[in-house]
Amino acid sequence: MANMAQAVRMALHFGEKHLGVTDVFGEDVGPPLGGVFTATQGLRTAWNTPLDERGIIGTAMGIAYAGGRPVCEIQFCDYAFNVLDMFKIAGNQRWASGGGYDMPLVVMTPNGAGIRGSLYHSHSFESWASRLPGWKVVMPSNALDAYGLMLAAIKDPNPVLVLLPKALLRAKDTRLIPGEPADADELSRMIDAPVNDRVGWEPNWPNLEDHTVKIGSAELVREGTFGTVISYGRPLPLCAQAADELAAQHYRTFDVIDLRSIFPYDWGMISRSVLKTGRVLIVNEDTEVTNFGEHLLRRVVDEHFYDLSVRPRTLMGKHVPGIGMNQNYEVNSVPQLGDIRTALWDLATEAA
Amino acid sequence: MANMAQAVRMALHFGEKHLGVTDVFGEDVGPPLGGVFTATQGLRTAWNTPLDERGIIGTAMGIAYAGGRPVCEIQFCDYAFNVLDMFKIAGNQRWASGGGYDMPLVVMTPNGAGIRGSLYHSHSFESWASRLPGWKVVMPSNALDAYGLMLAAIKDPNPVLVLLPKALLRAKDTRLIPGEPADADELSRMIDAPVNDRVGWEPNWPNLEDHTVKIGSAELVREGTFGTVISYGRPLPLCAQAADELAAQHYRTFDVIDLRSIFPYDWGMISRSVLKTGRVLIVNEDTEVTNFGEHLLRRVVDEHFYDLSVRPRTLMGKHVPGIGMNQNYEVNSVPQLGDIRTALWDLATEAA
Amino acid sequence: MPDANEDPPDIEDALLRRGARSTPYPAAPSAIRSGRDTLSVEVALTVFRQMLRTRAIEERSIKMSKSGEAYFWIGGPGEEAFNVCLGLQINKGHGPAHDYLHLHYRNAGIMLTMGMPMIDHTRQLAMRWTDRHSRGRNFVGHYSIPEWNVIPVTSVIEVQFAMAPGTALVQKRHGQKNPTENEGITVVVGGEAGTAEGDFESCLNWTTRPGQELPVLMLVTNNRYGISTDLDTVHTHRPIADRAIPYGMRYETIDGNDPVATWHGIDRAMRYCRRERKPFLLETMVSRLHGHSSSSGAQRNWNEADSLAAFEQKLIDAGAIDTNAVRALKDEAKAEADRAVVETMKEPEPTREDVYAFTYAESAVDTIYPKDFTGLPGAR
Amino acid sequence: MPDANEDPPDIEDALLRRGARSTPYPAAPSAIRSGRDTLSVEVALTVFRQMLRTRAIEERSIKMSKSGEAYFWIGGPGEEAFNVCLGLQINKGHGPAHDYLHLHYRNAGIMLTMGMPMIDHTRQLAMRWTDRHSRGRNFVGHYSIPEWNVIPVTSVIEVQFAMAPGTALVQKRHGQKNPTENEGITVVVGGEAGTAEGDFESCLNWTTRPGQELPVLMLVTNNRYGISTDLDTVHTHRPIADRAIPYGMRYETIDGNDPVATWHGIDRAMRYCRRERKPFLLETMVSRLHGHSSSSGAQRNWNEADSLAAFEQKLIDAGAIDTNAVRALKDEAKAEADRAVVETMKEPEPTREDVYAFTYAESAVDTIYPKDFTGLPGAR
Ligand SMILES: Cc1ncc(C[n+]2csc(CCOP(=O)(O)OP(=O)(O)O)c2C)c(N)n1
Ligand SMILES: Cc1ncc(C[n+]2csc(CCOP(=O)(O)OP(=O)(O)O)c2C)c(N)n1
Ligand SMILES: [Mg+2]
Ligand SMILES: [Mg+2]
Repeated sequence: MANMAQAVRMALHFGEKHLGVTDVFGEDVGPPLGGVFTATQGLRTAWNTPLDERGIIGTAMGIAYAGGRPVCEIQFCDYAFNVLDMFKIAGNQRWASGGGYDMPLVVMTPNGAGIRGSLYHSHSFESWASRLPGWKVVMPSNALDAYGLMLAAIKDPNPVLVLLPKALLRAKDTRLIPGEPADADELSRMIDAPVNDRVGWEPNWPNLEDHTVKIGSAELVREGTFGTVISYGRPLPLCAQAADELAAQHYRTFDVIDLRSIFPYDWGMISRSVLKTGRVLIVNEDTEVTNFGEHLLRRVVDEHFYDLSVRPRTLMGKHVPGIGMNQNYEVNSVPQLGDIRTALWDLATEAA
Repeated sequence: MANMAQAVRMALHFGEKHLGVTDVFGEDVGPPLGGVFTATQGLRTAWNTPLDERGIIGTAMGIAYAGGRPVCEIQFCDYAFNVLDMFKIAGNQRWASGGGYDMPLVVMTPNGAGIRGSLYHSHSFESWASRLPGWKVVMPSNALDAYGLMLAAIKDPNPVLVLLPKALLRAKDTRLIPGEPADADELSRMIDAPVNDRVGWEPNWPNLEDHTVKIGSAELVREGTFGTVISYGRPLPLCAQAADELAAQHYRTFDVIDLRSIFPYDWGMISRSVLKTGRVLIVNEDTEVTNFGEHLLRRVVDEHFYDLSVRPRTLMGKHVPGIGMNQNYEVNSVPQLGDIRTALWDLATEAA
Repeated sequence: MPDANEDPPDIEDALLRRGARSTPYPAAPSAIRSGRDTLSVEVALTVFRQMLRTRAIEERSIKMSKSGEAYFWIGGPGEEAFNVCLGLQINKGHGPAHDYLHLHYRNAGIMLTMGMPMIDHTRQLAMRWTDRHSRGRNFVGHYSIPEWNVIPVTSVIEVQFAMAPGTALVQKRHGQKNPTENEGITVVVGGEAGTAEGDFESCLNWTTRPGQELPVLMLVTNNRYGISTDLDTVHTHRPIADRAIPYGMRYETIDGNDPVATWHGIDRAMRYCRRERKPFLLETMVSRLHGHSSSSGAQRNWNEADSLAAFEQKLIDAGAIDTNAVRALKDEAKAEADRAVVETMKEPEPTREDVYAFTYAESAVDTIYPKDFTGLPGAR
Repeated sequence: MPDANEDPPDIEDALLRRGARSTPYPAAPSAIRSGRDTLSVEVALTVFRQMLRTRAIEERSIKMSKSGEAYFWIGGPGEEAFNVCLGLQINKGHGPAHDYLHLHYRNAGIMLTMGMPMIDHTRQLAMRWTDRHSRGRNFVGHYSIPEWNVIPVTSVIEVQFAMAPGTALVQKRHGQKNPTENEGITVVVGGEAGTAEGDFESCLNWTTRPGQELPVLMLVTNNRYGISTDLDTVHTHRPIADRAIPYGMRYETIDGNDPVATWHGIDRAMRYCRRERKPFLLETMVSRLHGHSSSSGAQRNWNEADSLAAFEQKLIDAGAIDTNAVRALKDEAKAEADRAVVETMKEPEPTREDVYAFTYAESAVDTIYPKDFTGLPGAR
């Protein structure tokens, strides 16, 4: 019943307690705030940094070099663009040094639109991130996966970027994280910092257990025969909903794949589903020119061109300079439920 | 007969003289060196900056805001990654300000592998650049186009990125730039700075004429019927050569399209050719995950899926953390002539 | 009420470039004093009135963000003295003969004081198509006014400091070629936390190249916080202004809650930039009366010093104004803000068709986008 | 010749941590002097011999880049005094109890002096698979030696300054928990032009957070050029070391062409970092004897002061060594370099199969790449 922000927080606590996490840091990550989305409240090793993304990634790399286990945050992925060079280096140093050093680094950052964030709190980062060889990149679409992917990210000795869909950070899961109290209010009393006076506040952590979602393993969240939908992050629940609606109303069922891992991705699951359905739709909210979804489409075309019954499709964000603040911009820039439903319908009903 | 570096230099001179260019600047761009590839030698408005890419792009934006006409250089595109945020802003400010300000900015930067540059003088930038809405991005494959695209970049009131294939900067064109003396040695005596003592040296510019290659216009450099090859920059001459070889040896001819403009691209020419041949190969040297070539493939699939006779293909650089210094790394990381020839052959001979 | 929005009254010689108009308040004492600095009552009352207007629009803005008329609020309650004193001393106009402004997101007071009508603030806050700064695209306070050299504000912290040398370079050259137009400077504003970004250093460095010094007034509004982070925990306890030292740049730290000190601090720094054509780093200590933004609740923080309340008391104590006049001014300012909001809410919002508009300027050398962006190349 | 490569002799107390061995040269005077600083003859001769070895490998490297044995050369001729004096004072070893080195691309002398065999330099230059730093992937001088805490050098200017606080943070904590292992510091080196990048400032800022100061020795080798760009044209004429002032950081500028001054400058700065667990900014003025790199020809520039020739003269003048002994040392160093090259050229190059190797560390939580990168996910 935790929301995604609480799930991340619990994963980081688990990481501090059991997996050797030494530092959780970034802008406003430490007390008193504990993160602009509360994802780092109450953590023992959380601290605040100067307003300097280059210093954050650089310091994280240094900590990792010296044997620490850093988890750092870029406050919004929109602010990662002045430090892409250091992302690149974190990704290439192992290769460049012939395996001399590992780089056990986790960077987490809120991703995508949906919080009326205007230009600079709406960027999607996965397409950029997928261009960083040496990194692993994951993006949960629910709280339980956020917990499980964060634990995998911490355990993996390579740099892992955890993209958190901004719009889902407050979305509660229907499932429980192992060790989480069943009552959401109880959980909140235990681990949410009070809104006002926090002096002396200490979290009361539940006795959490391991739950690791392996990197590279997608999840089949709906099963069907009329097409394959590949998505992740914010649009994933919309894809599932659209599939449910079409199933209920029109008896058209779909495989809906929650990719969870952007890189490496679960090619096996994609491939099996495409072989079964012969129809593919890839959905994400990133801008559509040189989009990671186009890479997936290329893989599908490379390996399954002759298995396809109809044209494979993508549904992605528009190639716009930004997501405008007024909602009329946003709803016409990034895929909405209706767009997904229409795309699914077209996919399922096109004559082969 | 000019090489590409000379062509760029002449274009910038033309820009200073006729198009209002006020500043040509960057690291080592001014005297005494005139650019690490000599592309800015002898220019009246060239000056050296501090070693600070953020200052370069920021200052260029400021100059443009205040009515100047800046052309700035990032010494190698490999060093543009700490300033991607400002690239983004240069691209989005017009949209963000509701058309309040134009941003007549030209950034030029050497791109790609092929000079044994190891990890940090071998990056390709076009896939990154294509993700910058608001920008136009061009990449010549020969000196004449370099001249013509640079003039277009200067004339365009929007931010334009001119990617110069590092490996082709010293390649001479067989054609003359309008106004260029026919004798290459004479040109060199006129506009190449002496290698040693440059004190008091002044270029003697030929009387150059306008020659503009419009943004968004590709060139069909070979015509044929067995397939369509879409490329640009460094691999383009290799594609043409491979096509020539297959035509001469096996009577298989190809449309070879030099895209020249990465964004916007000449969809009309691509579309017509694909309709004609039904077979497509897209070639570039950038890394293959979330590569601009995958976007082109997606467009082809979107609009011509049912016009294709065989699986459309891409030939791109490997998803590696870097291009290694030893040539055994490079030749096995980025497409070589032999790879292109094989891919063309397969494309042409696959049974429909 | 006089239409002071469009054209604020003239004050002393710094303002001579604007048309003259006399102040409506009779001045009992001849000057308002703070330490060794004084301000004529005329100027002091103008500053006060503009501070009141600024506070009024900010408070109304916060209300909008809570009422649902708007969504996100960020702004400058607590920085009124700084904003107003700066706005009154700007050399306003278009092109390099005038000042360029690269602003932070807490500078409504500068704009109002320069003459921007309140409705140009609320239109952005309410995300209307009539929003002249961004067509409903950007957060409030992200102004863009080409006619006044106001460069589009972007949310990305500190990048304005990397751009400032560019406008100043054009200004310096312009003045060298046109000696009668040699007064324009570049004004760049940012918070203290943002100085940790490299761009702040870029500005220090690029404006002090030997023989190429640039007329940039670097302003740091130090409210001692970046969102929740106390400056003292992430930065050595020295003044931010010390950052000028390694570059031999002039610098000063002033009390931005004292309008008299602020007026003169800005005046000294500006005068230096204008005349010497060199940079100056001015740090102003300011308050943050409503927290960082609506995201942190925007509740009034009563622990912070309020420059406006203090100045009101000072003016009353000095006999420069009485409480009735103050009340009238406040009511006027609030009414002005209310009118702006009412008007704003009637105005149209952007539509689906507007998504791509203004991406590209017209180009004679682009075959695909000769006018503006129209979707993917060749898209139907 | 003693196998000084692997284990240089001990010098004074700064070196006590290494095993003792006596110097082979009889010392006529008792000390070599420069201003108020002195160096024992024993140390001076060790410095001299390591400088000779460094010069020998650099000159041989340039030759390789011209002969076709290698391709690109970049290095540190002219910085020998700095490199050697630093290398001799490093607390060498693995983990936070020892020094971390974040180096520039001109630091062969540090590595040789610390005991790296010459062949580990030439293997990288000749792009061999045996290159322990990068498997023939990176430019020469881009060292990486985990056993000695040598962080992989990257060509991207100044990023090492953003990483340095991270290693120092771990060191500081380690020392607090293990008081007997409280001497490790982080040493970070870069050129003067690179200080224009924001990362230099990040290091100043992140190492001086109040109560969280970090033991980082920030070293700037000021050769007055960035490629072709004269520092005086792009930077105010103040010492780079002044950049420490706004942070209250200790700083000094020393003559890096004077080994005696350099030794003590480094000693003072290091001692401070080690004991106070705080940062120090040390600027050393050095020469660039062969231009920027092979791209600019790598010709000897005879206008630049040569610390090695000057030190040779000084030692001879002081009677610490004679010309025959100097010649013998030079021959030895050259022979050592030649042997390294001959050996290197016999060694294998990387192959097609090696392209992806070492991209990823083994992971128990990755279903696609449990061992290493193997091409696109699921690729056949
Ligand atoms: C590059 C970047 N990083 C992070 C943020 C998120 N952010 C917005 S405001 C802010 C704090 C700014 O503090 P300061 O510079 O002191 O300005 P103030 O808000 O106090 O006026 C942060 C971290 C951002 N907008 N840009
Ligand atoms: C970020 C970045 N920008 C540009 C370059 C290209 N470049 C390589 S060396 C160099 C000059 C460095 O000068 P300095 O820092 O003084 O070091 P030096 O070479 O003089 O030792 C430049 C501009 C680079 N490597 N990295
Ligand atoms: Mg602040
Ligand atoms: Mg230098």
